[in-house]
Amino acid sequence: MGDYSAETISHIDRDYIADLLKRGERVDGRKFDMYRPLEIELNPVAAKAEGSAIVRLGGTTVIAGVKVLVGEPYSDNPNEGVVMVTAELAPIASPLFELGPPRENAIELARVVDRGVRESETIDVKQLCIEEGKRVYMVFADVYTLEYDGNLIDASSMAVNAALLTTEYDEMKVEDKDVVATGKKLKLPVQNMAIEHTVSKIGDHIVIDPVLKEEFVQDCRLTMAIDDSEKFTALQKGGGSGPMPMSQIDEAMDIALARSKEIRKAIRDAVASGSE
Amino acid sequence: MGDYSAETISHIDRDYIADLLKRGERVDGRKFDMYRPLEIELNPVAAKAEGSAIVRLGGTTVIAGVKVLVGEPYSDNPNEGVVMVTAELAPIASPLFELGPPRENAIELARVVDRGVRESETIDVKQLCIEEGKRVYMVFADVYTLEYDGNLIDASSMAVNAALLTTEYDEMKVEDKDVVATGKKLKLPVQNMAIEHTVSKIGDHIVIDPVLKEEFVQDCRLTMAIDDSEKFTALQKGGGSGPMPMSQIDEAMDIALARSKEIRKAIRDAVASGSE
Amino acid sequence: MGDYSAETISHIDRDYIADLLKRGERVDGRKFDMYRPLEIELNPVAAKAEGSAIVRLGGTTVIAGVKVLVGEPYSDNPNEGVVMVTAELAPIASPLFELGPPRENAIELARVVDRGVRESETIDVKQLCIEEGKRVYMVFADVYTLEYDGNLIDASSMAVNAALLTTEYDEMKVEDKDVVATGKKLKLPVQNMAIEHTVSKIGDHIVIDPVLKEEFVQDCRLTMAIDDSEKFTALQKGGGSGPMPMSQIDEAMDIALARSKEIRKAIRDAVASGSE
Amino acid sequence: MSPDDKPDNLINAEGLRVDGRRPDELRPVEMKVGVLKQADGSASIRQGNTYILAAVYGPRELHPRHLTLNDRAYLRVVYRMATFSVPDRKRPAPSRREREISMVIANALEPALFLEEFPRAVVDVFIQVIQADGGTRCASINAASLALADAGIPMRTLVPSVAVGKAQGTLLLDLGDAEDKYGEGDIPLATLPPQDDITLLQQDGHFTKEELLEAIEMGVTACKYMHELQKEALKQAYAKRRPADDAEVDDEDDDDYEDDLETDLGESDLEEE
Amino acid sequence: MSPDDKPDNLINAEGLRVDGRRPDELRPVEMKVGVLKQADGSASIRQGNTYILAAVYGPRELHPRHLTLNDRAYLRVVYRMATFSVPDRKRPAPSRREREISMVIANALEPALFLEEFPRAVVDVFIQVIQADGGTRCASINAASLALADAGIPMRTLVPSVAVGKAQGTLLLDLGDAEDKYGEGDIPLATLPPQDDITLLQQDGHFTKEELLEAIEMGVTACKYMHELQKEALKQAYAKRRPADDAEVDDEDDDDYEDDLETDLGESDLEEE
Amino acid sequence: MSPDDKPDNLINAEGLRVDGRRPDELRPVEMKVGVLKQADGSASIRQGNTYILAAVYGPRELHPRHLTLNDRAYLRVVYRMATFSVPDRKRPAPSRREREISMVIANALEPALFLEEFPRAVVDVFIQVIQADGGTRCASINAASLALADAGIPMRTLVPSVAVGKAQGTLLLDLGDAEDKYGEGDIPLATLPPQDDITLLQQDGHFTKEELLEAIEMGVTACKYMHELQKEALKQAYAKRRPADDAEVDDEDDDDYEDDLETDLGESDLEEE
Repeated sequence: MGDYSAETISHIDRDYIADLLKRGERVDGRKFDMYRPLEIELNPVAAKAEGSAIVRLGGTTVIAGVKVLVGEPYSDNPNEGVVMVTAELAPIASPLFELGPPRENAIELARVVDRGVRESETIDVKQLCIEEGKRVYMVFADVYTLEYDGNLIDASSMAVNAALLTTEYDEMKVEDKDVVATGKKLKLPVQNMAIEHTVSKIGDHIVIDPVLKEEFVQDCRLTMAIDDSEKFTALQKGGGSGPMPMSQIDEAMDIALARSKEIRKAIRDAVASGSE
Repeated sequence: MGDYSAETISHIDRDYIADLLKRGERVDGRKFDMYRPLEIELNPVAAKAEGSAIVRLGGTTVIAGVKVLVGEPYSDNPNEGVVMVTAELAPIASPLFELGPPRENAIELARVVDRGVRESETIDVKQLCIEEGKRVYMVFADVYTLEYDGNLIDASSMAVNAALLTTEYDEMKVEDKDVVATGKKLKLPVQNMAIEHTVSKIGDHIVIDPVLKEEFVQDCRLTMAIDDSEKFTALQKGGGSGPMPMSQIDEAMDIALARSKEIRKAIRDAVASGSE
Repeated sequence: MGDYSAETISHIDRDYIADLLKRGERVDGRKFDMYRPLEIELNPVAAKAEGSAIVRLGGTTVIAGVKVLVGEPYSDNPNEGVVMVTAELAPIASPLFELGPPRENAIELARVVDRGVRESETIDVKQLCIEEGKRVYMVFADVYTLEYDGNLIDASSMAVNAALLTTEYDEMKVEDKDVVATGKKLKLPVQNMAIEHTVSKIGDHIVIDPVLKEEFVQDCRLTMAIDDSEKFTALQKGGGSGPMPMSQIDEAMDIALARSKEIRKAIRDAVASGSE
Repeated sequence: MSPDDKPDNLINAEGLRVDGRRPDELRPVEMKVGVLKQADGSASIRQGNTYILAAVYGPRELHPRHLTLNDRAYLRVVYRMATFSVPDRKRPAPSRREREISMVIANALEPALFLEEFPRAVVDVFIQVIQADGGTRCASINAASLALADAGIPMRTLVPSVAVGKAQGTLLLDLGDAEDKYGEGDIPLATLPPQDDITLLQQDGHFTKEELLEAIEMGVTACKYMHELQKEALKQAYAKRRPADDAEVDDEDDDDYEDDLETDLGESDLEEE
Repeated sequence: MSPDDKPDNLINAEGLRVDGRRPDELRPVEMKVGVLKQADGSASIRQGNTYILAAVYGPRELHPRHLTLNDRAYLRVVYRMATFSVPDRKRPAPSRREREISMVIANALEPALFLEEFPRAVVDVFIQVIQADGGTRCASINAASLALADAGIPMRTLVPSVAVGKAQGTLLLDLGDAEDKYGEGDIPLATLPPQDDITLLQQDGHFTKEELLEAIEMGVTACKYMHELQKEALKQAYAKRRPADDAEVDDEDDDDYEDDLETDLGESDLEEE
Repeated sequence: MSPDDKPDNLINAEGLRVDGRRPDELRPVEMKVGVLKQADGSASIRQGNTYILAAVYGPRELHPRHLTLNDRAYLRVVYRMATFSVPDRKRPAPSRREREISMVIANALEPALFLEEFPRAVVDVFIQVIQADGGTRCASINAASLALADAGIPMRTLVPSVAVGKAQGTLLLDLGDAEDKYGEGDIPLATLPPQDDITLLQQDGHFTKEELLEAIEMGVTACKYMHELQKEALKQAYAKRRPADDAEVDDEDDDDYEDDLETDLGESDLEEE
């Protein structure tokens, strides 16, 4: 996710990309503030997962699946359900990903995507309570990277949100201390949706939705989660240690705000057409 | 368990063993369809384990110990007890075994021996229920390899079965929500016994109960679990990636069927004489 | 903790220290039976831990913090609370300490300090029961090494004891199956205090409270826990494999007994002045 | 989350199965080659509701070094199930079951490969189960074979794999979930065409020797059909990319699907842990 | 163990916070340099009830070797919380939260260091949180900067860090525990003086763009003040050790504390897991 | 699974223990050498119900390399209990208790070995507790010594080990389970004959200095007896293999067992975790 530079990319690439940017161009011909083509496939895991979505953002592909289980609430929030996001950089997705327990990049990806869902209060967790203090719904949204060509955070955020929007699960009730299905299906109480938007800082330039080659040469990235009311619900500077001046942060926010409507609409449209 | 070949055995050994087989002979003088001498020692852990047995199959020695504990049933089988088999390739047993968490060979050994017990429904798990949905007996049969000279699967299978047959445990009952011993001893409800029989394919030849030298040069092995009614309850091809033609599979089954009676009898006799 | 010798200290140092000892001197000018200056800082974690103490013994510094939680008792002691001591050789404390899971030295430190508390029955665990078989207080005393210049065991033992003596926690009661605070504060029921005293054997000499340089060249160390009634409640020979003759063990015991009063007094005084 | 209902009969009065198939009828199979652009080779397979991706990386340098083999490439197979691929959420860490299946898949594939051409290297086969509805290890082998061919790893043949099960005394191809759970046994196998030697063979349940041999024969025959499907999938991929060049694999006639085979082949997972 | 009581108001009628501070007022800060004798460099920081130690070892040889960078030293930051530093006992093993924070702290510090002077080596920064009462990542950066300087690692500048939060619609510096838990968001940041470029930036809660920019500006200004405190701490340490020699850092006048800044700066942890 | 009953008295009116032994009487001890054919050396010990196997491999190449010592062989001791060796099932993963005991056993054995003859190599001592009924660390040392001798590792002496405990104020040799659980303390020790310097010393319980010294003396004397048993076991093993050659060990007269010693020696585990 951006820190392979010294080892994996030559100075020629670095100069080439910098030169392009100076001329207002990007390696794949996009404008600085444009996303790559976005495809959303709903419910690829229809038979087993309560919700799922594949997101293809240019050459990057991720899949998110949602499982809804019954479990115990945390003792400090006895009447709230639990929502948890994890992410795996599966080695299937890139020669750069490795086998073994999750490393810092995978941990950051999971935590940043989770923060986007948690801080925006995407799910109304109070509606996930079955019996206070005893039984609540636990919502697990797990992301697997399938093809890695940059900007995993945004693709993962889109996939998680699409999967949550499509999730249908069995309503459960308590009967003589046992938890049984009522036979009714429920949709998740999605009350807000924060989409994460990542820009890459490369020298004096700010580009949105970086491809892998841009991540290799970036100084750093800035991820911004923007919710239904255009509020920022999470920021994360990462992907390198390059410092950012205030002016670039301001510019990054404007790009993200401008693009958030189209991404939000694309997800909503896909879900709407999927449930027709 | 058979995949040390390239690194640990010379071509001379390989040719030597192949030549012998061509002449109808094996490295230790046995016939192709003969087991090595079998010794079964019952209850070597009489003071601490509910059941135990040491099996010596030629130069291979394993010990199996059984613990019977009280635990919760799985939610999908609330009135059934739990039977679990594990196996460890303890480094005490061979210069080839290593310290550290279990590797593929140990995992396969444990899973194959477990499958033999599970698929044959050796134990009637419905009789292991104390209080439905709350408390059941949990039976752990753990195998440790003590001397490794080939064919761990068969030796382990024999040891586990012998240990299960000798197991005696405290009858428990529920009294005011506590589980207390009644003072009575129970035997495990063994309703069927599947013994695993492993043959080694070396070129055009099939030999049963391979020694380590034969495992080094084998193409693959085929393990067959055969139960009281001479049904096959588990197969596992492993120990190398060499393919097997149908004709050899047929031959292997015949050898295993022919030998299963004597092995079964040896275990039953040992247990019978031990409980006199 | 004493086994870095071959790799980290030259023979010159070894000879130098041995020569000094022959002349009745130590590297830092102390007498053989003297502790380094001892400083005890109480409650450095006053806002978050129920008890805590920093102990500075010459150049060695450790911090112990106590957390008191509510949990379930062990089934074989349903009316007793739980006391547990852990220790971490945090890499902050020495270039000799490493990142990663605890190694043998850290495990020994934790187990020896724990044994000192457990065997002396420092805490009356019967007074830590809230509801028999259901809820008890669990006391965790965790030690972190901050500066390592030898004799971690004694410094850790002192810090744990001081932290336990200063611990105040919320009294809890069971109300309608929930555990709630009564609003009252309790002190831990400290009924006995065993302090650990470690001597280093270097050739024919026995010195107490070894510094790091002495640990590098020691044959072994002997740790003795001595309680309020001057009984020995734990011994541990470690820190090297050098054998000890009976005469040196006798001598070590005398040194420890002689010094235990002053160390005990220093801890009691610090706690007394801290609670004025 | 909802409890599965045990069907009254796995085979009805007409001899058809719970999903309407005949005993020797496969679920619909769809295989695609070259589906993951970052990998050196890749393929996907859908078989009923089972959905699996396979990617191949290599031959490449092997880490950690101590696994290096001096006389051939190390074939590293990693079979992993997505947490959401099963009714309950699978724990993210690899299970012992996944590690065993990785091993038997490697054994099934290895005899088809000329690994001796790449001493000291590794060929990585990563298999991701997206949705598990029975037969995942066989489907994985089918897809991994295609991914290896797509990566240009020299191969003697593609390796087809199917499973045969049993319910109410009848042999069934390609078990679905209910058949796997409530049936009487399952036999996954893989073969090396054209000799049809067996490279994967496992079994659970209860079978007489005669039943076993009959089941294996049934599976071997079904593998021939699966092999045709594999070749077709490969041909389609290469037809798209290089219209005039499909010499990559063998040149058998891929169009003569035997109709009586179309209803065959089956497999299902052995016990889950 | 006792339940925290949610205060009725985080800001009272007079505009003061629950601990009596004004919105733009820092908690008392005390930084000390050279507090751990075994380390090559060290520092402590107390900020309200938050208490943290930082030690630096290196440049030294890096193990394991495969992490080695050929063109610069590897900056390894390990942020760890003591089990007893939080209301409930933290598990001893490093959490994912601790690993993420280690990473963002490394990113915050690295641009200030001339790591290219020590190719193939490692510079270890070990951070131990003794007591956590909000703002631990910012306090860690403040202390780690001082420890790096104390270890003689060549630096462009010390890196100051503060956090800005929000409660009842008002921006607040340096959140305390209750403000963090019941407030409306938190923005930890770090800067590189004198240009004030930003090297750490995270956020949770809900902010409009205008609020965010205002908050970041507030934080950047507060970092300037924190930077003065850092330089003062370093000067004091060196004054003690080498009375006539304080040329180590820069030579700005450290005495012109701006009084209106004394009430500023804030930070608090993002969500705990 | 059944609850142990606490005996009313550990020593009865006649001064005998719960199993009928006198205070200074060992449980029956049986040691055998060369019991595991795959190992370079091996031995078993039964002491009451305690049953342990020890195997030695080496000197051989050491992995991982970073543990290599340049001036001597690395003595790696791994003490492991079988899951079924204790009343409750032990978890399969090595516990902290097992790791600490491995360390003290290594310390106890190392002074008896000429490890400097094998720089950079490893000597592996693997100890498997089959049944644990008190005194496992001492019994392990006794068996491991024999296994090392059987492997031909050059040794100054065999290392004997026993434990002394206390119940109702009386010192007892070789505690059984009930004595260990309900007694007043336990002191495992090991010695280096003939000087009888002490290489293992641990203790729990409550002892005055005088009691401790008396207990240690009792243990040292008992070690002399255990040493004779060890030599006898070795001699028997070699007598079988090489009838005319028992010069391997020392040539003391092994037959003069002192009868007053036959009733001595004891040990029991320190607390289990």
